[in-house]
Parts: sequence; C-alpha cells; structure tokens
Amino acid sequence: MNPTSQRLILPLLLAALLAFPSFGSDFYVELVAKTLVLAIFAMSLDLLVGFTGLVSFGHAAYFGIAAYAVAMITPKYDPASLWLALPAAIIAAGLAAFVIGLFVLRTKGIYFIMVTLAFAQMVFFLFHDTNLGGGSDGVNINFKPDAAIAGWAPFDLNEPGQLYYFIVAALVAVYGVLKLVLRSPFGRVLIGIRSNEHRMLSLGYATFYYKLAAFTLAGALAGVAGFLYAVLSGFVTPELLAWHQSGNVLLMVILGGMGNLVGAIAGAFAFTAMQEAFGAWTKHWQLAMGLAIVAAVLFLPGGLSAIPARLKRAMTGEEK
Amino acid sequence: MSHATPQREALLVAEKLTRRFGGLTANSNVNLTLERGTLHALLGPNGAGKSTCINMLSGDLPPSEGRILLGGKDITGLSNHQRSRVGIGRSYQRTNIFPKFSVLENCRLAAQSRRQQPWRIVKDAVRDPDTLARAHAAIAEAGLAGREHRIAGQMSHGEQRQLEIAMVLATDAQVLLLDEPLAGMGSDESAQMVELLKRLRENRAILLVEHDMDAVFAVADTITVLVNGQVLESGDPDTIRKSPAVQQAYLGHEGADHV
Amino acid sequence: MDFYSFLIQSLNALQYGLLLFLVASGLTLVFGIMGIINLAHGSFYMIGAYLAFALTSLTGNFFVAILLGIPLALAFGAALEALLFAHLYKRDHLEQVLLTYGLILIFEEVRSLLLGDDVHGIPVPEIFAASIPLNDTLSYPVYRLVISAVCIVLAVGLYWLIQRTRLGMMIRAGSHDRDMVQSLGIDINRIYRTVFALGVALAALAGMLAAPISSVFPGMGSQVLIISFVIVVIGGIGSVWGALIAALIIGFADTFGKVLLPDFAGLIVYLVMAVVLLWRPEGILKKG
Amino acid sequence: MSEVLLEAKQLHTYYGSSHILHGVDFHINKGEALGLMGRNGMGKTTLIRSMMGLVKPRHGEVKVRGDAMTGAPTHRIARQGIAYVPEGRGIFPNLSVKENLLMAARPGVDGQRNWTFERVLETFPRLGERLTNGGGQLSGGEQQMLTIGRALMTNPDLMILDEATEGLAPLIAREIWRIVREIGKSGIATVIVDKNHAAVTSITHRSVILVKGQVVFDGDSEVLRNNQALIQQHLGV
Amino acid sequence: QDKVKVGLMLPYTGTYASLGNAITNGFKQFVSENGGKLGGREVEYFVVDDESDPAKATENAKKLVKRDNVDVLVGTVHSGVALAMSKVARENKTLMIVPNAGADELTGPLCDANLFRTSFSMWQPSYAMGKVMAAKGHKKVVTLTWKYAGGQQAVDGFKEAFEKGGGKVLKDMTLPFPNVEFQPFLTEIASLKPDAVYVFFAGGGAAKFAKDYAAAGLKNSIPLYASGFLTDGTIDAMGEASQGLLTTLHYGDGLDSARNNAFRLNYAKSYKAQPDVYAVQGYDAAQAFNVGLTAVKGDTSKRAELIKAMETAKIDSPRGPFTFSKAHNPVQNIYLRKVEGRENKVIDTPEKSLADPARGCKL
Ligand SMILES: Nc1ncnc2c1ncn2[C@@H]1O[C@H](COP(=O)(O)OP(=O)(O)OP(=O)(O)O)[C@@H](O)[C@H]1O
Ligand SMILES: Nc1ncnc2c1ncn2[C@@H]1O[C@H](COP(=O)(O)OP(=O)(O)OP(=O)(O)O)[C@@H](O)[C@H]1O
Ligand SMILES: [Mg+2]
Ligand SMILES: [Mg+2]
Repeated sequence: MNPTSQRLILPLLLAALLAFPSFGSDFYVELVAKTLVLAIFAMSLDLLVGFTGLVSFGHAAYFGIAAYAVAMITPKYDPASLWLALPAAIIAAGLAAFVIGLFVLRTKGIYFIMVTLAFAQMVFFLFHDTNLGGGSDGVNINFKPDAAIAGWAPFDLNEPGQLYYFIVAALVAVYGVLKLVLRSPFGRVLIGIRSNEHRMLSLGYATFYYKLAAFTLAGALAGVAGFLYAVLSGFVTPELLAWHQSGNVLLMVILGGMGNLVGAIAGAFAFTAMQEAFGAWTKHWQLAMGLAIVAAVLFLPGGLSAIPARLKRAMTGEEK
Repeated sequence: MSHATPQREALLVAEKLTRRFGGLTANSNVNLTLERGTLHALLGPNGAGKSTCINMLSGDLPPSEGRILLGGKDITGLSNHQRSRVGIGRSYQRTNIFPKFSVLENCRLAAQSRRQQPWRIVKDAVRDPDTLARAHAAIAEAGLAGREHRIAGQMSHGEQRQLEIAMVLATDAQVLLLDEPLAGMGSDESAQMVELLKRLRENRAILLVEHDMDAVFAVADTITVLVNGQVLESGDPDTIRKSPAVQQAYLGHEGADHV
Repeated sequence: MDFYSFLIQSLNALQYGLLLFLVASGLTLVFGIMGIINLAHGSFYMIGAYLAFALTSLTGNFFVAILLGIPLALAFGAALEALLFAHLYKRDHLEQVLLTYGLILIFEEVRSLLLGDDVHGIPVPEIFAASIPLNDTLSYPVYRLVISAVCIVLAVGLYWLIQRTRLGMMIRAGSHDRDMVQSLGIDINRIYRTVFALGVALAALAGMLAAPISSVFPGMGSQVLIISFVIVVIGGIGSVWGALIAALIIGFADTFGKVLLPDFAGLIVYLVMAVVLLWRPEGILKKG
Repeated sequence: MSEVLLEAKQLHTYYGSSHILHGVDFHINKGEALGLMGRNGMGKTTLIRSMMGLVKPRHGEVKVRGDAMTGAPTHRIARQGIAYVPEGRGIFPNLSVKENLLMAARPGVDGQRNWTFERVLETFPRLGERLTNGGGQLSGGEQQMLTIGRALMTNPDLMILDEATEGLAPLIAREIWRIVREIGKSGIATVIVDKNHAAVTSITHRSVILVKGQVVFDGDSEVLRNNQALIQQHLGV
Repeated sequence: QDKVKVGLMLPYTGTYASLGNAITNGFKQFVSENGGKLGGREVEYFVVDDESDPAKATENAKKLVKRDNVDVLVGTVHSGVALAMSKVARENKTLMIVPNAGADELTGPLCDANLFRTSFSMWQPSYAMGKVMAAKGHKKVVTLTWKYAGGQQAVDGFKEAFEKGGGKVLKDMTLPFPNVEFQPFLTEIASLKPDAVYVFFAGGGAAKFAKDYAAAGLKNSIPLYASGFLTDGTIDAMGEASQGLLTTLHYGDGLDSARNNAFRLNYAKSYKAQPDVYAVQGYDAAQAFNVGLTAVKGDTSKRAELIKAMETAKIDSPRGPFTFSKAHNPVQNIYLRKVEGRENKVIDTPEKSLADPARGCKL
C-alpha cells in the first residue's frame, strides 16, 4: 500500500472501528474486539517476521505468558488493579522474550524457526503438565482488572463497550509505537538485518543486540495482546501457548502480507472472518477454509496487502 | 609512483597471520603494514589467500594464529562489527549489498552506522541531515550520482560493484580493505575508480586486492605478493614488476600483451 | 532400573527412533533437500494409513494394498506438485507454509467425508504376526523388527540417492539456484516433481507400514508432524545420517524420559532440540 | 560454416516497467567467436538472459538452430548445445567441486563427449586439488574456473561467457583466453562479454556493441580494434 | 409458539469428530421420535464445531449464548471445553446439558442449578472397576493413563474403591496426551509384574494401546481392565486384541432391554450405523430437556419449574432408567462388559444406581 492511500484509508478504518459498537450487536462487538486483540498479536509478530526477518514459530509463548500473568495476579475473589496487571503482563512477556531471545538468536533461518518452537513448547508443557497454572484445564479469571486509581475509575472494563474501546486504544497505541520504531534509525537497522545481516555486521552494527531488542519488544507487545485476550475471555488455558496458536498468528501475518502492519491487521480480520463465515455456513467449514487459503496463496502473491498495488497495476493496464 | 606524504604512520599492522582450513593453510605467517596516506596492493594468483587475509583483518574470520594491531592496539579479539566501529571498512569480492533497498538507503545505512542511537526511536531515520549528507557524498564519489533511487538489486552487475564501494566510503573508515573493487566495472568506471583511490589514500590507509594490473601499478605505493598463503615478495611497484619470481607465479611475461 | 529392563528399554528406544525416522524420511527430501516447508507432511502420513486401510479392506491383503498404495501416492504427489507447488518456488518460502496449512484442512475434511471419523485397525500381516519372547512376561513383536529393517534400508537408500546419484546432486543444486540448473540443460521442474512425489510416497509408505501397529485415526497426521520437523532439523537440514541419528536421540530421550521423569516427558524432546541446536546451531551433521 | 546457431530478432525486454532492450537484432554462427561489449548497465546480460529464456522478452523472436524458441523453457534451449556461464558465477555452494562438475555432465547435441571430467581437471589443475571442497569455500577465481569447467561438461556447441575473466589473476585470465581460443578452434562457438576490449577484439571474429539496449556496432573485430574513436565513444577507455 | 432454540456445541472435526456426530445423531433421533418437537415446540438447531479446542471454547459458547440466544446449550465431549462452556452458561444463566464430558468438577465444585449432565462422571465407571478388581482378588495393580484431568480423575476413582477393597496400587504411570508410544510402559509393567493393570484411554490411542499390550505378550499374562471408553468405538480397530477385555461403563451394546433394542433398531435405520454410548448420551440429553420443557408447556421463562421437573424426572434411557443426583449427575447402573465379537457384552452390574459423591458441590 502506498503511503498516501494509507494516510487516507487508515482514519476511515479507525472511524469505522469506533462507530462499530453503535451498529453491531453485543456478540459481534466482542468478536471484533477479539479480532483486534489478534491483530495486535499479529503486528507484534510482523515486527519479527516481516521487518527483521526472524521467523518465530513460538510467538504464542509470550502471548500466553502474559495471559497467565493476569490469571496469577488476579485474586480468586477480587479484581486485580489494571495498573498493576497490565505492566506485569507486559513485563512478564518481555522478560521471557528477552531470556529466550538470548538463546534462540544464536541460530539462523530454519533452525531459528525450530528453536523458537522448541522453547515455546517447553513453556507450553510447563503450564500443561505441572500445576503452575491449573494444568491442562486452565484457569478462570473471575474478575476483570479494575481501572480505579485511588478510588477514581476512569473507565470500567466490565462494560463490554468500554472494554472494546480500551482494546481499540491499545491497537492504535501499538500501531503507533511500531510505526515510530520502524521509521527510526533502530527500525532501519532491523530492516537492514532482514535484507542482509552479514553486511550489517561488517558495516559496524552489533546485530545481535538489535535483534534481541526487537525480539523483546515483539514479546512485550504480544504480551499486550495476551493481556487483553485474558481480560476479554476470562479464561486461560495452555492451548494459548500451543504451537497451533503460534502457527495461526504466523498465518495471519503471511496472509496479510509480511512487512506491512496494516497487512497484519487485515490478516487477523481475514482469518477470523473466514472462520466465522465458513463455520456458520457448513459443518465442513475447514474444507472451505482450506480451499480459500490455497486459492489465496495461488492468486494473491504477497498477501492481502499486495492487493492495492495489484489493482493499480491492473487499472493502468501494466503487465508484470 | 611514490608520492610525498606528510606522515607515514603505521595504522594497521598484521603480525604472523596464519589461517588454516582443515588441512589447507590459506595464510601462513603473513606480515603486513598499512600506513596512513599509502595504498598497499595485495596480489597473488587465485586461491592464494588474499580474500582470506582481508577476512582476518576485517574480523569476518578469526585467524588461527597471529595478531592484528590498529594504531598500536591489539584488535585481534574484536568481531567484525567492532572492527568496523574502530574504523576498518571493507568491500566484498562477491557483491554484498542490500538488494531490495535503494542505492541511497544502502549508503544511508552505512553512514548511519557511525552514529548509532538505537534508543532514539522517536527520531525519523531518513531526516538525519548529517547521515544523509555523508551518504550522498559517498554515492557521488563512487560515480552513482543520479541513481540514488534505483533499487540496488535491479542494477547491472557493474553498477552493483560501484555501490559496493560507495557503501565502504559512507562508513568513513580510516582503513579501507578493498577486495577486487574494479572487477566487473567498465573501463570508464575503472578509470574513475583509480582516480578515486588516489584521492582516498590521502588520509587513509588502503589495502587493495586487484587483478587489474594497469590499475594496480597506477596507484600502489607498496605491493605484497602472496602465493599459496605465503608472502612471496613485498616492495615498491618497480621491484615487484621486475621480480622474476613474481612474473613466473603471477604476472606472466610482460609484453605478452593481454592475450 | 535393573540392567535387564534397561536393555529392553534401549531396544524400545531404538525401535521407536527408527519408526520416527521412517516418518521423517520423506520430510528429509521435501523439506531438507528441496527446502519446501511442508506442514502437510503429516497429512500424507495420514493419507498413507487410510490408503492402507481402504485398500486392505478392498483387496483383503496388506501387501497388495502397499503395492497399490505406493503408485497412488506417487501420482498424488506429482499431481499436487504440478497443480500447486510448482507455482511457488520463486515466492517467499513462508507462502508455502500458508499453502500447506490450507492443505492440512482440506485433506482432513476430505478424509472425513470419504472415510468417516472412526478409528480403524489393520491386522498385522500373518507372516509377521509372531512375537519373540524376551522374558517370562514380555515379548517383542516381529512386525516392529520388520519396520526397523525397512527403516534402515530406507536410510541407506536415501543417503545413496541424495549423496551419490546425479539426481541427488541436481536436487541439491536446484534448492540453491533453479535458474542456473536450468541453464545447464536440466529440467528442474520435472526433477522437483519426481522428488516431491517421492517425498509424498515415503510419507504415505510410513503411514501404511505404521498402520497395523498404530491403528488408523483422525488427527494421526498432526501427531507426527512436529516431531518429524524436529528430527530433520536436529539432524542438520539435508543430512540423511543426521536425521537418523536425531531420530534415535529423540527415541532414547522420549523413552527414558517417560520412565524416569514422567512429569516432564512432554518437555524433554524439545529440551533436547534446544540443547542440540544451541550446541550446534546447524544441527548435528551439517549439510553435505 | 555460416549456419546460424542462435538468433534474436527485434527483441524488446522489460524489467517491470523499465524498458531495457529496444529491438535488438543479434545472431551467432556455428563456430564463430563473438564479442559482446558495452558499458555497465547497457543490457548485455539482459540480452543473453532473454535468449536463454531466463527472462521473457515482450516482443521479438529467439531462434535456436533456426527453430523459434521464444519463451521456451531454459533447459530446452540449453539442451540445444548452449552453455551459459553467468556473471557472478552461479556455482552451487552446497555441492562439492566434484559434484558441481559431475551434475552437469552430458553428451553434446551430436553425442560428442569431448569434454570429460578428467579433461576439465587437466585444464584447471587448481580445481583438482579442491575436489572435495564445498563450492562456497573456493576462492573467487577458483569459482570462476569451476563455472567454466562446469559449462564445458555439457559439451556445448556454443558457450556464452558473461564476464568470464572477472576476478582472475592475469596468468589465469590469459589461460582462459587461450582456452577460449582453443574452444573456438575445436568448433565451439563463443559469445564473450568482457571489459577487456583488447583481448576480446583480438580473439573474436565479430564484435557487437550495445548502448542503452540498442546495437550500435556489429562488425568485424579487426575493424573495431583499429577504430579507437569508436571504442572511445561507446566503451570509453 | 416460536421454535425452541437448541445450541449444539460439539466437535465435528479432529480426533473427537465421530463422538460429536454420534451425540448429534442421538439427540436428533429423540426429537424425531418425539414428532420433531421438544416440549411441544418445533426445534431449531444452532450448531458450532468446537474442535475440542479449549482456547476457542469461551468464544464458541458465547456465539450460541449471546449471538443466537439459544434456550439450551448442549455440549460437549472434551472436558476442558465443557468447563469453559459451563462458565459462559453460568454467567449468562443459560440452561446447559453435558452429553459426554466426564470432568468430576462439572457436577462437583462447579455444579450449578442450570447445569445437567446426561453422561457420567469420571469417577463413576472407574470407581465401579476398582470394586470389581478388588472383588476378583487382585492385590497389586499398576495404572496407566494420559496425563490430563480426565485420566487423573479416572485413576483416582479407581483407586478409591480398589484400596477400600484391600488392594494396593504399585505404581501410577502417565504419559503426555495424546502420545501413543506405549512400549516403555509395557516394559515397565512387565518388570513390575502386577496382578492386573488398570488403564484409562479413549479413541485412536485406546486402540493402539490394546494392540500393543497384546503384541507385547502381556494380555495373556497380566489381565487388563479399563474404563469402558477403551473399547467403545474401537473394537474394529483393535481386532483380535480386543477380545475378552473387561471394562466398566454405564452402557453396553448388548444390553438386552426392550427400550434399548428399540433404540438401537431406530438408530440403525436412520443413520445406517450402530449406536454407541455417545449416541445414547445425546439421546438422553434430548429426553431430559424434553421432560423439563413439557412440564412448563414449552415456556422457557419458567426456568425454576423447568429445572425442578428435570431434577425429579426418571429418564427412561436405553442404558436403563436413571435419575439425577442433587448435583445433576445421573444416578445410574454401571455395567461390567466383556468384548465378544464386535460387541461390548454386559456380563454383570457391579453397581446399581451409583451416585457420584459430588464432592464440593453446594447445591
Ligand atoms: N571457508 C573455507 N573453507 C575451506 N577452504 C577455504 C575457505 N575459504 C577459502 N578457502 C580456501 O582457501 C584458499 C584461499 O582462498 P581466498 O579466497 O583467500 O583466495 P584469494 O587469494 O582471494 O583468491 P581469488 O583471487 O581467486 O579471490 C582457497 O584455496 C580456498 O579454496
Ligand atoms: N532484475 C532487474 N530488475 C530491474 N532492472 C534490471 C534488472 N536487472 C538489470 N536491470 C537493469 O537493466 C539494465 C541492463 O542491465 P544488464 O545487467 O543487462 O547490463 P549489462 O550490460 O550486463 O551491465 P554490466 O556490464 O554491468 O554487467 C540496467 O540498467 C539494470 O539496472
Ligand atoms: Mg579473493
Ligand atoms: Mg552484465
């Protein structure tokens, strides 16, 4: 998507998101909210996959760790403070990413894909097989975090409408942070690493630390998504960290078109929309979804975010 | 060929560099001294170990033995990015650029490496006047002016070779290690490059690996000839040109023309 | 653990490792050599098992089923390559991931539509049905030994194909630079089609051979998928011996992990992978 | 002797929207040695890639031995006895030197097997010493020898050498010129792209100069060598 | 009157797909036997595939409860998913009927007025098995199951009765779900030499286990007992290895009663397949709901009366009549079954009207 059309389309999309609750039913508001959470998750992964060239197949670990952090911090019969739970979740996820990053970033390419998977699986089994977080049955979060500061509550996450806007705000914030990061010298280095890490090294960049910073940041942002997911669904299971989850978010990023934040958001929407539409339509929805994905790969190279450029080419009558 | 220099300060010194690959010794006991204001050419047949030598100096390969000093300080233990930061820049024999970026971005990244401020994430990278200026200057010097916005990977082979040089220039290194910078360049560009090299050596130390003898003899102050990883001979261009050993191992007989 | 049961457990580990190698062997070709990240590998394994089931019920003979199943799988693989994968080689590798993910969904559903969701079994063929007694209570099924033998034959065959034949050289060359291979007058498309078909057939063969001992059930593909990738990667991508060694390591880690550290059994395989890759970031045996 | 091996008529090639070749006519006869010259970025490589089927020309025609093969798959064109040594080498780093050579081995169009593994090693003894090394571990010049050797293993009737002497030591470069000449003598046609005009014009029969995707000179190499003004104008020395 | 909205949240893809289908078939069979109606109202189905994925459970349940506003939520097979569902149902005060998931908590600490179960609790069949094995004189036993809540609860129930009967468990072994490489455990069993083995497995893993057990030569030396899921729907896959296996469950194929025979005949006619325990549980879910709905003449707003009617009902199930316990779990017979041919033949009824202890339930 070229910058000018993005500048036009983005505010429109945001307006649509803001207006949506006035039209959609409760259920769809919640569904869109969930999709937005996944969009945040997908954007955080895109920072690694699309921009830094680090294909992480274990990104759900940080998402899940943040969700578990919320679950653990929330007392059984009381809400936790939002101002405690949110930073705690983000820090837990970021810290986990930092520590795991120290190890996994020593490998490259397909090996990197597999080591990230390995660490995520270890985290998965840690929650699944031990009683750390309720074992394979997961834990309920009985109360959503409380936004009160010294008795005054600016908003109430128990209100589905307010929770929705809270999530929209988070999406905008994460998008903004990523945009800033990507246009900064730091972000340029990441993009350079994706293109040719060896040359970055010989130009004098200590790429390991840049990658570690990106990995940690992506983990922390996945933590934002994990936090929101836990608050939204009120239920945390080890499945949140399973490799399917890592796979799904990776698929969203690829489907949307790697290296494009709006693409990641579009990927999240396309993915849930397909699940919803086909699920409502037929018992064999997975067949329909599979066919749709195969068709998308064959006929939409570069993912959804490549559509505008293709349209433009088609209109100006240029062939590839 | 020699030319007057204000100070002949030894910038980079390699002592007894040795590198083994399994049973093969690609460099053995190579001593080199690169002085500021001079251009030192490293010659040798294919597979003699010239690139290996550059790789050790640039930190891309650890030496098996020997040490490397920069301005008197031992830098043998520094990795390649650390060496770049202390002022050693290199170009590659096989083009090594960012193929998807524009020429400008390639050089801008190179220039940015001198002023890394990763924590300043609010700053817009492409708006840094200093870095930009340096990038543009490097592009112009390498003869790519006017092609700033071409995508590097979509340029011809020769143009990519020019970009390769522009990137080293943008890092503003004190020591330049150039691995066959002229390879693939046309005659015009080669001639320009020779001029550029003459200008560059004014206040830098340059190590040049090159098979283009016309160019080498036009710019080199000192020449070292490597054969089978060992220094065969080292001296000023005239001595080297006349050395029978060098002729036999590398140059072939002068006057055999180009054919 | 006394010495005797240690011995038997080692035998179990060895045998399990070999079985894992059997499943991973097709992946060594398709993923390790051709570089296609094929998530549908598990589905080909599942398809093989169901083929064996369907063909055995049809013909009444397991061996006939295998003889029929292999050409079917080859044809299926070739068709898939021609229709889908052939269009993707020049694209980002991750788009293959998306494609093969779609294929998993399709294969599972089609299987469910055609053959239902029931668990099926195939009897172990008569001549291999015996067991060798190990001690007074335990005996060892002959069929498992037969599978082990097949694995070893396959490993040798694959090694020979990849490392010693010109076809193998062309495949490896093609995974690096398709244009160059073509410029040498080699029809890389046909070679890739052949190899992909071979990979599918190997996965299917693994499914067919495993069917009598593992039974045939929905979701059996996804169970072996990740572990196969783990094996190919630990072994060092592109190395047949590496994969074999990795499969054995995983076999041992898993077997003894279950017995000695049951609480962490699930974690151990991945711990092994992480440790191996941190120790040797390119797998146990590198390319070549 | 004047049977046309490879021919391009009015080729127009684009990369995306940039128009690179503007109607190039080109041909090479059996047994002929031809120099293809031009400054950086003038379209030499693009012309070769278009004829090899590696990029599709948008207009124009490519004929091999008189048969139209525009847009035919590369391997079919190569199988007509055309060997291509690309610039930047294109060795397979994940194959050993020996494998790089063996994988390409093939009898020529007439079934001739003049070039064998042994003969290639004789020609490039340096390669013989590094047979088990990975292709990626070779020095730059060794890689260059390997690609030429590999092309010879296909027993071609036409060799296209794109910057074949780039990065070769003077002695070896001379050796390559000698081999090219020998190849020519044995009846193999050659298209040579090289920045060393003197060398190219002295060993080829005919020269072609490309400027901005158009042929500006097509004629006797002898003539070109003696016309310094022309060289100066189009190649810049 | 409007149609009554029935939400079916069951697995239609993945490992448990066949279970989800059987439950659906059973449910629909009752409805059609009942003239296409429940409580006198036409039925409209809302179906969601839960994929047995707990991570999606909350959202899927909300789909039915909030989007479709179903009158009753029926589901599901996977215990983890059922737990998440029950939370949504509780929060929204939706009537929910569990047609399979056996997690003890559903009718234990998490019991709820609006939550009924027409299947079993993990504890029930395994407790009965503990009693059976103790009675058979086995003293030392080894247990083996997948390491997840269902398996653990089954083993706990078994132990409770078995140890009460004077037996001793030598070793509890578990393997990660859904791992199916059993060989090391078989070796371990052979070296421990217990009098008998008790296991809990289901589906494809169950079939493989029975085959491996037989192939290792253990079947003839150490008797194998299990909860009935081991041999339900898997006999064909096990082949020879299944013959003679003893299991306990609240249903058996050959249960010879007029009610069961009629049910089986009808099912076979409609679906061209033999019904299994899952079909029965689905059938009974429809029956139970019908009882409640009929009592209020189809008026779902009279929730309290509807529940009251279900609580006091005697459900005429193909498995034999049952009532609901205080915690809304079936009080039912547990049968001892033996595999003969392709059937789970009922050979005994070790527990008559066994009620789950419902520990932790405050109803
Ligand atoms: N990574 C490696 N592993 C094994 N051998 C290597 C490796 N790198 C280089 N060599 C060998 O070391 C020798 C020296 O190589 P080097 O690249 O330094 O030569 P060079 O002098 O630069 O030659 P050229 O002029 O052809 O570029 C060569 O024979 C090469 O095959
Ligand atoms: N893949 C590509 N995409 C877009 N443009 C390209 C691509 N490859 C080459 N070009 C452009 O086409 C023009 C001709 O390139 P070509 O490689 O044919 O030149 P050349 O004559 O071989 O030059 P050199 O002597 O430098 O190798 C150049 O301007 C180059 O930038
Ligand atoms: Mg070199
Ligand atoms: Mg070129």
